[in-house]
Amino acid sequence: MSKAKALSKMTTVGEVLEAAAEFDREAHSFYTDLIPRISKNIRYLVEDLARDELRHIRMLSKLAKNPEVAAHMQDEIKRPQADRKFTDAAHAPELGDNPDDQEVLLYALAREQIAIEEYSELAENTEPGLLHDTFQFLANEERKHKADLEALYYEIVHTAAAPLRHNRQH
Amino acid sequence: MRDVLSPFTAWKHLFREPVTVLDPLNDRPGADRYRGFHQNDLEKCIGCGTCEVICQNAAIDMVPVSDPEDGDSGLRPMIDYGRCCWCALCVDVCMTGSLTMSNDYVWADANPDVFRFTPGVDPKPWNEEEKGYQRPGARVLASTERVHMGERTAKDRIDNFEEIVAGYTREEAMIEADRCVECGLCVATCPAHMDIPDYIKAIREQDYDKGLQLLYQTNPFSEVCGRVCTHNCETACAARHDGDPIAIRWLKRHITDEVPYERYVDLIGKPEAATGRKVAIVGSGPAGLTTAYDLARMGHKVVVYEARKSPGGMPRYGIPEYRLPYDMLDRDIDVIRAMGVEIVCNTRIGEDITMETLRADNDAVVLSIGLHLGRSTRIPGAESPDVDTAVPLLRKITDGEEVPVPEKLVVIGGGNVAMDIARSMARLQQVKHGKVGVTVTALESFDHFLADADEVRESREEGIEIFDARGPQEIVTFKSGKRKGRVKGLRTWLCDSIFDDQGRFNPHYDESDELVHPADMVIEAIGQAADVSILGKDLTEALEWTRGRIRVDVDGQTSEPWLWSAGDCVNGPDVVHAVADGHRVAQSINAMLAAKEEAAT
Amino acid sequence: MFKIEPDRSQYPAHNPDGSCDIDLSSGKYVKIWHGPNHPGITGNMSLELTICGDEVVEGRTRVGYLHRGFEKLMERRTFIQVFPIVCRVCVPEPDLNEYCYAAAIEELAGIEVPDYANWMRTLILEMGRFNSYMMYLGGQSGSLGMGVIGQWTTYVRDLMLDRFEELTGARVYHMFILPGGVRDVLPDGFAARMEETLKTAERYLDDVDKVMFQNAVFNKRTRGVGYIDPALFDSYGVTGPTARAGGATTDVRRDAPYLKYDELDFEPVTGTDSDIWARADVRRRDTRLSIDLIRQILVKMQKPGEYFAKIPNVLHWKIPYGETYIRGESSRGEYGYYLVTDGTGYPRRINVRGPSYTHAMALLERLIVNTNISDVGALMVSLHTYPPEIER
Amino acid sequence: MRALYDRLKDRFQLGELTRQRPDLGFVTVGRDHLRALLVELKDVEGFTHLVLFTAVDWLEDGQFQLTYLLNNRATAQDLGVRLMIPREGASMDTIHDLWPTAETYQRELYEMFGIDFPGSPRVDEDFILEGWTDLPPNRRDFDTKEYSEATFAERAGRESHDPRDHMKQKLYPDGE
Repeated sequence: MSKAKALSKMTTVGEVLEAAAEFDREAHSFYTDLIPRISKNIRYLVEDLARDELRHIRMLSKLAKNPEVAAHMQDEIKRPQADRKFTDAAHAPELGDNPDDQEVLLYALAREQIAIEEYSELAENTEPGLLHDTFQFLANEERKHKADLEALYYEIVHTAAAPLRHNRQH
Repeated sequence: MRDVLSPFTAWKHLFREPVTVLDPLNDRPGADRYRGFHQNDLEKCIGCGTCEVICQNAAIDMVPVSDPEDGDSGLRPMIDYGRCCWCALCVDVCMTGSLTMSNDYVWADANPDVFRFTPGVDPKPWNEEEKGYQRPGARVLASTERVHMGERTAKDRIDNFEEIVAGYTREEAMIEADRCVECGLCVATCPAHMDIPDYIKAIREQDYDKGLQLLYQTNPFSEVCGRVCTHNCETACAARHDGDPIAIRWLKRHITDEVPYERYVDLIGKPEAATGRKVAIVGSGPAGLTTAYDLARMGHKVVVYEARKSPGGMPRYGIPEYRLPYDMLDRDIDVIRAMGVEIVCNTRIGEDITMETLRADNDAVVLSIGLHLGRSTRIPGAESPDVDTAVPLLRKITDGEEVPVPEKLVVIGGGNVAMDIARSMARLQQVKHGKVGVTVTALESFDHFLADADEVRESREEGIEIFDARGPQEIVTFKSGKRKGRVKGLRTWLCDSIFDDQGRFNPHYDESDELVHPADMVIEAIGQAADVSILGKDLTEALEWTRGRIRVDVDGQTSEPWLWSAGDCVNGPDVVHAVADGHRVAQSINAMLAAKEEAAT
Repeated sequence: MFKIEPDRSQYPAHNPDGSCDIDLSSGKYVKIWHGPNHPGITGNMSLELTICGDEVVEGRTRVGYLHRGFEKLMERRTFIQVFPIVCRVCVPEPDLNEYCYAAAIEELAGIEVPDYANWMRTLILEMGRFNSYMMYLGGQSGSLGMGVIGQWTTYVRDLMLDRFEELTGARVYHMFILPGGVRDVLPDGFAARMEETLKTAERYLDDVDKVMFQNAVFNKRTRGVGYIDPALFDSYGVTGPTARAGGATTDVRRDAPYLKYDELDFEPVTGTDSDIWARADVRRRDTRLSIDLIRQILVKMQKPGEYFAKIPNVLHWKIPYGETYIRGESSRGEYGYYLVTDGTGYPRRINVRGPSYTHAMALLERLIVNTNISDVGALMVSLHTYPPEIER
Repeated sequence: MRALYDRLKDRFQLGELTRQRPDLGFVTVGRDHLRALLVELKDVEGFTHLVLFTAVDWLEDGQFQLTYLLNNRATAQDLGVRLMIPREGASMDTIHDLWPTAETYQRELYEMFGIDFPGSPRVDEDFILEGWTDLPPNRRDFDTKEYSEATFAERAGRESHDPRDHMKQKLYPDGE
């Protein structure tokens, strides 16, 4: 994907899906790289996030292979406003060297927000039909994921709020 | 003559309709309030067994019907109609109003055993019958109203840190203790399984020595818990279904108030003979010191290491003195010391002594370090020097260190810690400026509020403003000028829903409802974290973790065979839960030491 | 009027210890059991009679057929647990037991009962008295062979039991007067239904007047029979209608007004002859008085209000040391509870003073001598005896 | 009531007057003065009606309390005369000659409490308990529950559970 094309007003479905996959691949490798560097007590968090990204990548590739979607790969669609944030985030994770759990979660939440906005806009820009449904689906997936992370954030950061009793392994 | 003829008046009755007729087809229902066969609303019944206790004919047995849970024993009354005298005292005394009597009274059967059944469980024709005897109005055989607890007025308490709650007098405590029905449903809910009905009975019998002994059998932090316990027991109290729950926490405190402190150690008794085994405990909060107390009483040598100036952990450094006077905490700690526990203060593990050293020098090590790191919202502006978190501030106040006291400040958070810091700062403001200027903004609405209702009420009495359902968006700072970078206020949005339909945290904000709460300082009181950095890299790596916390088994043992962990740092913040943890860990360590002893001989 | 005066000239005299040396082997005397299963006996009690011909030479009251040890039983029960037991001391008029016990507890524990509850208690006691008299009238006439009257009074009593049922939730043992108050307020429309019941009762009582009291047989067999010398009243603890039939004006409701009796307008019913007929007549008129009192009460009772006082938690109710005696006027005479507490949660001693205790033992044994065996039943019933009071 | 007490107090060496109600008082008297006091009350003071006569077992003190409750019909006042006698070999003077009806009370007290009244008619004749050989049953040391358990069979199959113990057993059996 050339820089020039990335800045033009229109793009193709294939490029959009490729950008999305790239977004997830970058994140996956970012989290995977972080795993050994992060303290063991919060490593589960990064491991979970890496697993989630991998799941997204698989989902996108499965989508691309869907013959019906594949038929639309060259369709032109309007490039979303959120796209710049989206592609930027794919390249430049702003996370320190030794992040704590809250930082990791805030970073992950911000990424989910970008992805939601991207897919929602794409869905809005497409006519009702297969593509519209696909982007809608992707936006919902990200929304669900973000909701999970929000709940986790509340549980971890607002400890006074939720005394955790699930640690005792019976 | 009249005497001879008058009797023939009787003859006129010959031609009258008979007044008694045999009608085998139609029921003759009992009166509306007839006391017939029992009915029991299984959903309402909590299996407290008060009906069984009051039955003067021993007609009622409590039989298992469902699994027990908090505040419900799962037992339900089974009635033997060979004994029932239909006096309905069981209905009158019923704590929930679940037990009633139908107006059905006709039932014939050749098998006598069927006249013993469990109302509400066994299908009977009268189960749905609406008429019959019900307790008219409220429970009258035991009082439904809690004895009022005296406390100092807002005016009297706002410029000092003196204890607010007065404590019950003997007369008041007797009246309150009299309300208990001794069902014991609370015992399972109390994390430490304190002998609640028994010590309340001791108050009724004015046997405070016995009461104190009962307290210390299960809780060496009775002074503390008598004041600041989360009192889950009171949410399981049978009395709460029809009136106020028994003031269990205040009654516990009353016992400690009544027994002269000099007598405590005598009443509790001496520890067992020394075993020669050594245990090190990191952190002198309720979990650590309860473990220490138990182990010391079992005869083991216990040393507790505390990073701060004084022992006590969260109760000292997290709870303000107006709720828990520190000399009361010291009384609890001194009893624990009297059992032979050594407490070494000003010693931070990981710096002064490593975990490795502790491991080498002891038979077991217990990690009970609590949650002493304050969490930050990390919203924009949170890095300003005028922003602080609650926990370190509370610690400074306890240690008498200087803290900034601006005229106007905002607290973010809706839990008890938020109330603690807000009320502490309000007092300091009152002393310094002669007025209170504290605003609390909580994400949760009052329907889902986290802080105790009493805390909210008392905060307001003290002039603290509380905004509920406000999501913090930005700590507004001066962008230029002499005060550049200093806090100007807190910008919040209305949080119109905080949980999604599955009850998960998923806040939704109404951006149009924006407020800026002016302040010179913002204190974040949203949550705490454990400082696990003291473990060192190797131990952190060696340990098993579960969702950010050290993984422990039911007995509090970690994946390392020499290390146990207890209290807030593994189970979240709760004093009495920490005490319960301490008991469990002590039992487990003692069992391990006994096994070692056996292997050695 | 004629009176049968005891004449023992032809029989052996009683010894100072009460015994009588009768030589059964002489063939002159026969010993028979009158009861416990005898239509002339109210409840389970028997008379051991020594007769000569058809004349009673000596009589002994024998009880113990339904001893349940109530007084002892109560000592094992908490104060509230005694409440369902007390009514069982007297089947036909259980409510007075409930009142006396509750009042004794309330006095020793210092509990003030709401005014409305006191009205309610007064009403219930009068309803109970009415029922008891209904049973008596049937029994008294039955003992003289007039079976039909018992059927009428049983019917009327049953109507009153309907009122009891709707008011208290039970027909026989009402268990309605709890220490502290009563269990509930009057049901809607109660007064109207009660008035209907009372009217029916009056109609039947008019018939009873004619068929029983204006009956030559009844008059012949009861006038002058079973005469109790008023001089003996205090020696034998004679109270209630039995005493009033001999001219005494003793009526606890008037002498020591309890509950709301001092706010009711009535005069104790008295007679003059002190024989079976006079006693029956006093009770007949006392029944009418009860009807009148029920009407007065229903008018004077204020609108439903508080009916239960605050009492300590009954599960650990302790009452400080003390003793008291609470009395009430039953259909048979002075009824009372002597309660001793010792500071524990259980009564130290409860002693029930039932009028039958004095009437049916020493007094009856004295009255029965020289009567005709066919009069024994009527005589005994005329003392209105309920054996459970004797052997609580 | 107070005036009456003051009149009699010294002559009969009465104990303190307990005024339970304006119309009900209790006094304690010694055995030597009992009969004279009762006669005085009955014949002079108008307390002609023996309401009841019973006993209270103060097992712990080794004493029986005898209560003679007298009623003055004219003034509607009651006076309870209390007398303490040793439980051991309990015996008291009969008053059946003052009130013939006392014969019944004394028969019952003999049977139910084992208190003897020598000279009282038929005092040792069975009253309620024909053929009873156990302890006098109204004594505090006679255990009715024990007696009933020994005499009657319990209904089979009954079992109850204490809520507290049941919850412990189900929820935290090891006490953890």
